[in-house]
Amino acid sequence: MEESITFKDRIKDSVAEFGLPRLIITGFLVLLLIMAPFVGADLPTQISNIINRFSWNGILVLAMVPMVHSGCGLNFGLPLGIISGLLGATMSIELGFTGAMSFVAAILIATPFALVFGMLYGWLLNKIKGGEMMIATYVGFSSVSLMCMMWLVLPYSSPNMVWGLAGKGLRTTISLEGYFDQALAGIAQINIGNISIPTGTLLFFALLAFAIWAFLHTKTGTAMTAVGSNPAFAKAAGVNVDRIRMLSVVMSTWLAAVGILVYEQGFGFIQLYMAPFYMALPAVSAILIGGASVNKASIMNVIVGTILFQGIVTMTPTVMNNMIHMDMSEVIRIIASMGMILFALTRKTEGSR
Amino acid sequence: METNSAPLLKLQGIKKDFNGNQVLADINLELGKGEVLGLCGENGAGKSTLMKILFGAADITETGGYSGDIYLDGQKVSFETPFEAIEAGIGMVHQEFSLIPGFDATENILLNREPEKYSFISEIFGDRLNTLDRKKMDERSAEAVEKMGVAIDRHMMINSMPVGHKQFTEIARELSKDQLKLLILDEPTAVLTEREAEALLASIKGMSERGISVIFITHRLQEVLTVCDTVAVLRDGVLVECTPASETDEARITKSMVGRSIMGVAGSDDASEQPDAPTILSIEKLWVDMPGETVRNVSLDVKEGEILGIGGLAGQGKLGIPNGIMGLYEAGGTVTFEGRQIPLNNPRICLDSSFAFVSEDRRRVGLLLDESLEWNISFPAMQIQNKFLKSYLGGLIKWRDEKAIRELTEKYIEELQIRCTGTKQNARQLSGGNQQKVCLAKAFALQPRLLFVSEPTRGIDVGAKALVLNALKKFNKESGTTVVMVSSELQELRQTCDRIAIVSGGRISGILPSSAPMEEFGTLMLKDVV
Amino acid sequence: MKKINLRQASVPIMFIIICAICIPLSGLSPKMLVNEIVTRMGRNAFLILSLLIPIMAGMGLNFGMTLGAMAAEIALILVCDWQIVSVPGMILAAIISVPISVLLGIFCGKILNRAKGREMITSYIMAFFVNGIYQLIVLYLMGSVIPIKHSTIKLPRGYGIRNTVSLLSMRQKLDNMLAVTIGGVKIPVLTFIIIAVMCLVIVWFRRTKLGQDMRAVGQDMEVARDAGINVERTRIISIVISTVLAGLGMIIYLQNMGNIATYTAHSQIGMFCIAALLVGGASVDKASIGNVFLGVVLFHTMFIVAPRAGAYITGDSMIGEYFRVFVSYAVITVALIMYETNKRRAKSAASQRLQEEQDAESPAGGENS
Amino acid sequence: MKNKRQFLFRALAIILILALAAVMFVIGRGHTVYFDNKDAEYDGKEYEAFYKVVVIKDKEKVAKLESDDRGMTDLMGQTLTVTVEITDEKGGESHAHKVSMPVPYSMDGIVINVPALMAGLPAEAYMSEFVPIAAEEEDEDEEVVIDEFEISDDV
Repeated sequence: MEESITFKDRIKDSVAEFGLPRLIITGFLVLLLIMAPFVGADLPTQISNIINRFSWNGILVLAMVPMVHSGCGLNFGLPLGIISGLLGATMSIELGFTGAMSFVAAILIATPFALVFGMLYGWLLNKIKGGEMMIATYVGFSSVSLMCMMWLVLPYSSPNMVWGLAGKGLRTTISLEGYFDQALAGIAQINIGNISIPTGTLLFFALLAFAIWAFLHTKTGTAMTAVGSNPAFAKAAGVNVDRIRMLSVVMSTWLAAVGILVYEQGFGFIQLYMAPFYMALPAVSAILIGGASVNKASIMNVIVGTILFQGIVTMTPTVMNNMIHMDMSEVIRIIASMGMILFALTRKTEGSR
Repeated sequence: METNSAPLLKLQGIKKDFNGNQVLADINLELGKGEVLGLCGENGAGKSTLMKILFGAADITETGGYSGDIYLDGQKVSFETPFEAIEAGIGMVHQEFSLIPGFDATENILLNREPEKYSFISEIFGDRLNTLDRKKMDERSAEAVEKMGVAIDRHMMINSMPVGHKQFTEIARELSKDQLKLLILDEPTAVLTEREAEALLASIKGMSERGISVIFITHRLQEVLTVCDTVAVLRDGVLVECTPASETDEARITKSMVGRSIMGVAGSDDASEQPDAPTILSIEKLWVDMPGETVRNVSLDVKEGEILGIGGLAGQGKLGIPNGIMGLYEAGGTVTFEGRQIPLNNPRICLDSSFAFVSEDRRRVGLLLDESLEWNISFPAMQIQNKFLKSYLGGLIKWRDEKAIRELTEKYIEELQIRCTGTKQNARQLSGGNQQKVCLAKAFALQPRLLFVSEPTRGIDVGAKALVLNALKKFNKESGTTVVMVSSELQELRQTCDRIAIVSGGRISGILPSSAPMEEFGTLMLKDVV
Repeated sequence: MKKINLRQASVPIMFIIICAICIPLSGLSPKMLVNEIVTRMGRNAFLILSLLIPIMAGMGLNFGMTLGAMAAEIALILVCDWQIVSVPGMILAAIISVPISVLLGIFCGKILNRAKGREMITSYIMAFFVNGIYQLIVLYLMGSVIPIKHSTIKLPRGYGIRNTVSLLSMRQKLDNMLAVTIGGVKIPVLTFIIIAVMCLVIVWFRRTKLGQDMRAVGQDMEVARDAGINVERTRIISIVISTVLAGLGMIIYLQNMGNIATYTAHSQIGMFCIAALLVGGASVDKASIGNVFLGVVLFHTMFIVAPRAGAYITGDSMIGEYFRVFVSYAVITVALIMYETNKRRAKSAASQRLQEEQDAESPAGGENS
Repeated sequence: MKNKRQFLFRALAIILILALAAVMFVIGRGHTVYFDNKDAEYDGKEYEAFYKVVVIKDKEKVAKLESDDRGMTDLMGQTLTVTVEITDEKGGESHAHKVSMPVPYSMDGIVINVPALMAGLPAEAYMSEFVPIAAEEEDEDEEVVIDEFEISDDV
């Protein structure tokens, strides 16, 4: 969609390829941007917001890519990776790390969890090829609710995290102040007027995105795409399909773990218990809005999708509120994102399901 | 057998082509009431197409219909859908079962034609809320089974039935239709035991006595001679013979089935048996569990540098041989390549031993339909032989070498005359013939020592056919690669191969030089037919 | 034919064990426990029955039953505003909910027909999507476009419905009719009669032509299509029936609860009903009325005793709360995994049989198989 | 023919259901009825409150009113039938009156003045609409929770 041949053809092609829902969503965002100044919303603040939220969420959306590539479908089991990240974050604090060091420690601690969970999860998904998405959803749910008990039971003792009265059991929300709050965003932050750009976070995202992009160009990465595109072909070409799928699941899980840590450093809080429950859905719809399908996704889809999705999330409340004095943003977000996922699921896709 | 003045079925000048490919040319046929017609012919001779036309199958109407006239009971008919054909009294038993696994025989026999009991609710919600009349269903199915004359358990679930009984359930279903005048049986005995087959033949005779005409398609000639009044033989879309069964015999039918009067080509001009060449691949006691293409106890030696053809009728197991050796289907036995034994059921080891395989299932196994030609052609070579990769960090990272891949793809596009818009075009957008060329290119890029090619010309047009076959021959000559080519088209095998092994009933029924007369091939093909 | 499949029975057995451990720990008197179970049976059984028909039609667990629940809530909110009370109010709500359910069901069915092979995840997302539309209607259109008179249910800002709508005027009106108390246990006879009638209807439905068609479509769509059954339409009908029944079930459920949690009541309903059905020994492709009742008893026993037992063991009541949520999800997860692996197992078993046959026959040769 | 018949039956079924709905509207309409034992004035005449009034509905005592008291009950349907037991003075005999009256459909809350009712005055004299007065004061905006995460604790 980058090259311009004839404008009309391009539009026709992109409409067909893009799909109506995606077009509506994009159009809606453009409309919001145009409307914003007229209804008195401050455009620079808005844009700054979008960039910030993009930097928080980008990696979570990126976590979709490996599994989509290997044909495991949309990773509705994202919460599993998020839990690894949460374990990393809480243990890093528990072990007494502070400041930026606690972020590094969190990633290091989260990694083995993500690898183990990812392998178990990948092993399971290899047993149930064809039914991945539904089972992924429920694996995510089960693990979140299991962890709800664990947060209460595990022997955490840092006074900053446990309930003050009982002296045990983690709080639902833990402030990261003094720990890795803004650990990345603070690096080389640029502030111009109302706009503040979290350079560090963006660079970190760019680094991971580049790593994934590069990986997809390697021999193994090529095999991963082929497995997703046609497992029978890959098998006939001597690729170990199960191993590649497993690898993709582990990658997705690890990215989700890192993704939630990056989200938390921007947001400033760790949210536990039921918070990771529905975190997969925004990420799934973001990548779909960006142009991915159930078995095709690129880094470009991630970037475009996250910007569009977060754009709608941040713009609608202000613009709508100023326009019709009804804050319908939540409802619009739900309808738009779920509509997008529905659309993707009902499209005929070859190969993987 | 009485010959009425107005035959039940009359086909007049039936012609059909698929995208310019003539598959039926001017078929004229008559069938009287209660007559049994045996229809013989090789695979691809046009039998199925003719029956599909008669039955109003969707793939006929979708590909532009047919020309010529069909008369049923003196009335001109033309069916758009199978339902119209059924309505008019034609029943067909397909090779694949069309049965609901969790229903019993009775429920299947009367599927969607169940007798109903009136219920008041249906006045509001429509007839589908009438309850089923189980008693009447039982009676009707009993009637149909009785008509068939073969006893089956009407209350047995389909999924616990032996395969023969499933077949009989299907036949009973057709017989339960009151309007049935003509029954088409497509290789019904293939799945039956000998005793069941006998019962079926008796049942066909019974139907004929009741005035139901039967078209009986089979490869088992003795069955045809036992039960049929007339034998019709199709070859290359032409009705070459239509004689009373009493005036013909197996040898004559075989000859009509395979004999090529038009081209009369002998073997390929440069075919040469190389008896002295060393054996490169030796297959012993191979069995392969490939659904519909089961291989039993096959032993075969392939000589270095030759092109070995494997022929035979569809479903006899010829496709199972390469698929089994390459590890795509469960297999057993021993395979020795250049003196080393190759473990089965592991595609990777086969590929590492420099085998290559062009699958008959282009779209499912052969291609990455949604990826570019570059990917399709370079992928196996990249994965197996680490070709087209650039190493960084001392081999830690292996990146795709896009330039090398493009050059390779361009080379094969030119060499095999693949018609495409460029190396980045998706394989899905190519025509069948060009897709097949991509599959070949993919195998050639591996530079294999041994190449299996399965049905290389299936579903592609004449021009592409010649190109593909020539490319194979050329590749064999120039790089000395041994080629094992599996094809249903005997003619094509004879043009290309040095020797031809014929598979029948999952076993090798014989190996002949490609110059051997057609009749010999025909006899071998039908030898152990299942 | 009726062999008890151990795999199939494993989930109920596991639950019996969980319940057996938790009941004594919970310290609930048997009378209280029975009372609770009977109440919940009346409350939930109808809702769960609505899941049976899509399973019969091979469409798996209908996570879209939430759609019917939403239709019922809209109907009840309206009826509440019109001040139609007690049983007549419920009947009116039922009448209003049916056309909404039918429309939603057709919509859902059509979408599912386009997503064959992944009906469950699609119906699951569908529930979220329609939830968005439901919120649009209830939170923004009610009071502004759809007239709502009473300030008791309207948000003070003038449009939208409050978080909770009281159904005091209907509370247990159905349950109390003909209610009998035996040994301190209140039995809502009329509700049970309605549930029994529904069971009979389902049994009858299985014997109708439509029921037969649905079973055929559920087992093999292609064969059914070849036999002239309108596969798409049959599938849509099964979803419509399920949605309508879920709507009616939701009315029974809410009259028992006595209030509507406007924005949350429906969201968990699907999950809990499905979990209960699976606990009763159903699977994704096979479920009976027996599974429904066994499921309600086992699942809700666990639900009642788990928090108390958890509190007793750990001294923290939240553990038990989370435990039962975890178990609900885990049950669904396990059932889904079992379904998928069984599908695979059936396939490999078939090819194994072929092999053995062939091996046995291989040396003999010559024989046709 | 068949279609016509089916159409007829369907139309009939729909009409039946609509009729049922209409009936529900009438018999299911809920009202809150308030009984006032207060002095009333009509046409310039004064009617004094009784010493004690007991209102019995469906054999259930719903209100026991001294002078100047107000009692209430729920009513379903369009006819109010109650038995009113009136005691005129302390220690005096009570006498029961069975009264039955139609209530206006549109009123949610209905106030009935018992002295006026007992005096046999026309409906507009004893019946008036109950208007909730200070109900609007709780104007703190209610936060709507469309919380997807919440697990309801009771099903």
